Amino acid sequence: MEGLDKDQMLKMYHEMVLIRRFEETCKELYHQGKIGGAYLHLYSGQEATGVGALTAIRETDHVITAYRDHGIALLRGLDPGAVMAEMFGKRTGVSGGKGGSMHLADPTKRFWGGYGIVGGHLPIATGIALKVKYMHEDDIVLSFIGDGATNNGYFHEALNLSEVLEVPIVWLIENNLYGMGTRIELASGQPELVKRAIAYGMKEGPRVDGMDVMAVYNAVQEAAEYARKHGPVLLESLTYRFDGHGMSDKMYDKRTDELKEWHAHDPITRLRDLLCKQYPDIGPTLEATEQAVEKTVTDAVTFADESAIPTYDDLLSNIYV
Amino acid sequence: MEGLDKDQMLKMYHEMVLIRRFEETCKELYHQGKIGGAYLHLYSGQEATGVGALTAIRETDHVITAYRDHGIALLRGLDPGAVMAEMFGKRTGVSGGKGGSMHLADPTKRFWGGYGIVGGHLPIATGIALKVKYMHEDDIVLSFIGDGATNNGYFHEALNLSEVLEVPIVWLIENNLYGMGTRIELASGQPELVKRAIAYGMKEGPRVDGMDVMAVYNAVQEAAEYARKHGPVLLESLTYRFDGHGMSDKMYDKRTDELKEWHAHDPITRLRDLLCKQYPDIGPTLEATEQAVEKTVTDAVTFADESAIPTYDDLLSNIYV
Amino acid sequence: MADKKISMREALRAALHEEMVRDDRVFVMGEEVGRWDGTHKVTRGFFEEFGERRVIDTPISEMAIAGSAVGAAMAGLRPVAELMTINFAFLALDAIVNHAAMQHYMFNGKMTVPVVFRAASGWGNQATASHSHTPEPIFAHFPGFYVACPSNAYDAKGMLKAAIRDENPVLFTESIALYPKPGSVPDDPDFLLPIGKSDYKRRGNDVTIVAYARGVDWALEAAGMLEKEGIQAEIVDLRWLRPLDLDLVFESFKKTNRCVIVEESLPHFNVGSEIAAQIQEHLFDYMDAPIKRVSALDVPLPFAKEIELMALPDAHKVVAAVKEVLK
Amino acid sequence: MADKKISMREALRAALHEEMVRDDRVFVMGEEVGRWDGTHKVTRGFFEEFGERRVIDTPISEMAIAGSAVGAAMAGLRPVAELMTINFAFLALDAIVNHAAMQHYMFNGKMTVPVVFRAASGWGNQATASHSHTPEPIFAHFPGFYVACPSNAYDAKGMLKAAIRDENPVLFTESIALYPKPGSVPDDPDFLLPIGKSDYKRRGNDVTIVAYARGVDWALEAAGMLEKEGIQAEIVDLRWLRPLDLDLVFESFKKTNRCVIVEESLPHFNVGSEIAAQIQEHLFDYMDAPIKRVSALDVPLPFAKEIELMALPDAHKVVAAVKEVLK
Ligand SMILES: Cc1ncc(C[n+]2csc(CCOP(=O)(O)OP(=O)(O)O)c2C)c(N)n1
Ligand SMILES: Cc1ncc(C[n+]2csc(CCOP(=O)(O)OP(=O)(O)O)c2C)c(N)n1
Ligand SMILES: [Mg+2]
Ligand SMILES: [Mg+2]
Repeated sequence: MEGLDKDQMLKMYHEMVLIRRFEETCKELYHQGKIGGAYLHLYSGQEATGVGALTAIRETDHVITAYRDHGIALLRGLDPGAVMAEMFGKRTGVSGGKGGSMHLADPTKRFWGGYGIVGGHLPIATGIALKVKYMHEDDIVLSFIGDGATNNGYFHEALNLSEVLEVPIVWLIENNLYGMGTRIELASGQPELVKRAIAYGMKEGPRVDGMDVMAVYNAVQEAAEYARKHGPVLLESLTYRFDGHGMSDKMYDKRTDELKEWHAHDPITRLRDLLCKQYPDIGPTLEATEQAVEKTVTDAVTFADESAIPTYDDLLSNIYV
Repeated sequence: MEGLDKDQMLKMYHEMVLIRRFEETCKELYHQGKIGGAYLHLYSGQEATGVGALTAIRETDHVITAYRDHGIALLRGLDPGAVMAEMFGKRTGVSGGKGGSMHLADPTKRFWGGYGIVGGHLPIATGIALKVKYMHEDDIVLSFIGDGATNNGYFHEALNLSEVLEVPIVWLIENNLYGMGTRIELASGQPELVKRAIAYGMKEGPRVDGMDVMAVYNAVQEAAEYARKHGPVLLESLTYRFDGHGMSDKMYDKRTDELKEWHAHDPITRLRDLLCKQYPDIGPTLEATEQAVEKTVTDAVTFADESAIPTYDDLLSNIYV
Repeated sequence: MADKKISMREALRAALHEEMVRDDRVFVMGEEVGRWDGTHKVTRGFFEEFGERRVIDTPISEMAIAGSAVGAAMAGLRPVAELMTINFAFLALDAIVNHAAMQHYMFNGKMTVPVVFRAASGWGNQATASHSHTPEPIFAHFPGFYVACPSNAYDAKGMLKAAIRDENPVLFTESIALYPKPGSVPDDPDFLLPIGKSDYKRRGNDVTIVAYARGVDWALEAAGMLEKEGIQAEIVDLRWLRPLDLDLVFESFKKTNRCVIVEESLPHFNVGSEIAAQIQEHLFDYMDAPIKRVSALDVPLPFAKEIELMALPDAHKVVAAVKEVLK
Repeated sequence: MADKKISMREALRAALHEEMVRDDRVFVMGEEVGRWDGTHKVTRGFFEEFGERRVIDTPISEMAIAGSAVGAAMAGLRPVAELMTINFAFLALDAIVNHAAMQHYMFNGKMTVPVVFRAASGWGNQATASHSHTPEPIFAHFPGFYVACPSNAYDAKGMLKAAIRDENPVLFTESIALYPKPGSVPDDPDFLLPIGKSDYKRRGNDVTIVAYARGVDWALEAAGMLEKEGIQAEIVDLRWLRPLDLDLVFESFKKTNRCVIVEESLPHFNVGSEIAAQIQEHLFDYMDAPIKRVSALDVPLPFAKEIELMALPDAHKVVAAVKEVLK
């Protein structure tokens, strides 16, 4: 396909399967009480958006997202064990057990998190892009945005400022149709979210099928090149969340039919079918991938399980530099 | 002209002259130290927007604006003496001397103020319109918006919410090209502000010549009818501020050429010329109007001057109901 | 009418329900208050019962939720705007303080803003730093509105109904940890508790423990432990931080001459500091020992449960503080 | 290098200017900071000198100004974001607290946020309720950042330079009334004052007056009046509310056994309450009299000058309070 060879497609398949298994495992562990807390937001169903987008940018580009961040963290190469340990609230977690599921990050990998306040990360993205421009660097920032977040003041101010400052940034809306239980039509006067680019005189990217990893890849690659040269772009990926908003979601129980429809577009199945069609003898490789993922996830859980819990000293450390 | 007879046009002329003289007088009084404080925002130059808009709606409709509110207050029939007394910080002021220039209001006349926090009044406008719909009333809300305010989170959230709730409201942007000293191109990624309606799936009204009171009148009348039947409309009036943002404005001193150009479109002169063309013998009536305005303003100043200052009891009153 | 034993969540729900039945102008708005039944289920079933005119699901727009509730209130309605959690009320600080609390005064009484902002508050469920604030004292700093902090189902119902009927803006905080806590509650539809009145939650002569919201439970638990050692604590529940009623605190302190203040908030510039300052100012001659404050530690709240709990107050910390002041 | 007598405005300008010259990563952003020279002229001439790369005029977007400054700081720059006045910082509370102050902790040290938020603060110029806040104590409530409140040109320069060089977020408040106030200031480009160190502004043995920002002037004026009556006041300027350094306060109180706290903020849940609470807790046996607080009255600030001034603290109110504690 468009500029992607077999290995790259296999890599994407591997990543999507890893995210899915990781999330399914988190869910089980939450219900077993191994993972605690009020918040656990899973990425299942939306893998194609994260995988397609991150495959399309450079490793040196910056990435930021909201609290639905497990998948993005894994894609940025954060160690699955350390990510799982964060869910467990262990010392070995990527945030030392202090940030939890919503606050995963690794600046050395240019992944800036992981934010729980809806919209709060958007001006941060603008600021990181401002640094890139200020330092005459040639990176871009890729910022994910939830559909619900587009109705918050942060969205408006952050996007307008990015356009005014002409900073290199790709704003990628992950439109999964819901903000918690509220459907997009009830929350946004303009349900075609990508049109909001007009309000900022911003380059309006396409609205892509977010269940098709190739479509996302191509759109983000184009947008990234544009952003590197000219400034902000707004993209929209139409996707769907296979799980509830968090671990309890009244609406989730109500949308079984809708779920069925969307499962028919499962981005993983779609990529799998595509691979099998293009490479008829690829079956064993895919199974090997799936087994490898199993092991990665099991090892991650074991690591998290066996890791130590934070101490009183940890409680008091890193409040100030 | 479009549905306006001579008396109505004379009334508009009277109102525009009154506002201009009132503002010129405020400026003198500020420099004389009669009016004190950090803030005094004049409406000179923008009269056509206020006069055209308020002539186009019903007396029973609701009106709200920001801190540049003297003109709107007068148009809503607040007593010029009580308005001037507020500038003086007197007990007899419309807000008892507690609100000052930025906080004029009279709910009995359905004028809700007068707000100093940029954008702060916009959700309030949405809320008032929500009440109208909730009570099945047939009024609308007319809310003025500064061009600079359109870049604030309040604007985004308030307009989107008004569309989602489908409340009867006319959003009228007074685009005078500047927010304090910042020109619109430096503040807004989309300088054609009325286009921001698209971000909310909102009815996009025209962008009118804000120095032409008739153009404003016609646009707002149409918008009001639409709002009454269907919901929010966004309009933009292209106008200009003949004075500085407030009493000190570095940019003001820099824009002498621009000022000259805009003075050529003085909305008062334009209406005067129009009247003289249509009614060749109207000269004496206009002079009478101007004299009447002189007296109104002088009386207002005298009233304000002779009014008592607030007392310690006033300081402590009306903190709670 | 008989009392019923229900959770604080149900008591709040009953209060809202009764007021909505009583007065058509009362309505609820906020994120997920309708179809989702409210994040904390306080508005369970309201959407089905009252419909979308009076149960309004909003976008994620805290500034506009608070600001439009202010506008609706000014215009004659009685909005109960839910900010989901008080953490998100940070985004509405300007709307709450500058546009609700200051409004009546700035326009010298020409406008009233009978709005209630409901917000779940408090930490202890691994919600992490940005989602675990208990910032009641920073809101109570400002005049022009009221701040409610009920500690149980009975108070919650009477206070919320009073808040809805009052003409002033009210920030009504609800401690998340207390939602499930059962208590007996009158079902008299006109059961109201006066705004700004504190309440004795326990009588005793040895020490005064001042608390509010969740702090009251820690105080009661501590009082139980202390009783075994023959120490009788008197507990004053402030109920409201604005107006702040210290009559009972002073009355009790004149008797016990010793005081501990318990709260879930951060340790500095908090409720305890205000009360300690007032006691030493007004009752200096009655002081037999320094007043102690028990609060959270001065840290952003971490995710890991074990250390999160270390950062929180608890009954043992209250007992230790009481023993200090009894030294 | 010799000292120069300049206004606090000029001292702040010099601090910013020196740091921008010293470090290319330092830049200013905010509403009107560039072409307009800054609403309070602290960045006068910067736009012409440094250009639009380092002097960024922004839209009226407080959430994004604060939030993008946080992002730029995380990524390696040293932003000085001006929020024009602290009233507008209400709109940035979430960005300042949840995204600047909590950031370093939530990610366990992986991120640093060396940002400075500058905001003009205080009332007394008929700015009315919504534009006259002095809410320093509500910001100081939260851990994870610093809160600066200089009282004069010398301190302002040394404190701002230290704030810019520090790795932690700082909310730097500037009392509007103090901008024109002259003081002698070192022009050593490396003149820094330590973060979180309070300072004696006057020595005396009879009473300790604790103040910060504009309160220090009222304290000094009062001390002058008291001296005529043979009363020697010792004045401690807190300089910072976070970290809150009470070493000198305690040292002084041990000597004077009497204390008055002076501040421009509202009377409840304020700085005075925290300090009174700590003194009575830690120095109970040294207390010869109740500690008094002098602050603004508990009212939204009105426009009319006459009553506005009644609501403000002044030297006479400080003198009266001192006489109370000396009774
Ligand atoms: C400012 C703020 N308001 C409310 C919330 C509660 N909340 C958490 S997630 C969420 C929905 C966000 O939906 P969306 O942006 O579409 O992201 P998605 O969950 O679909 O990935 C809400 C309302 C919050 N965390 N922050
Ligand atoms: C939230 C907020 N930020 C900043 C200010 C300071 N300020 C007052 S008026 C103004 C400019 C507003 O411009 P615009 O909306 O175009 O209205 P105009 O003055 O042109 O009528 C600014 C930045 C404020 N009052 N409120
Ligand atoms: Mg969504
Ligand atoms: Mg303007």
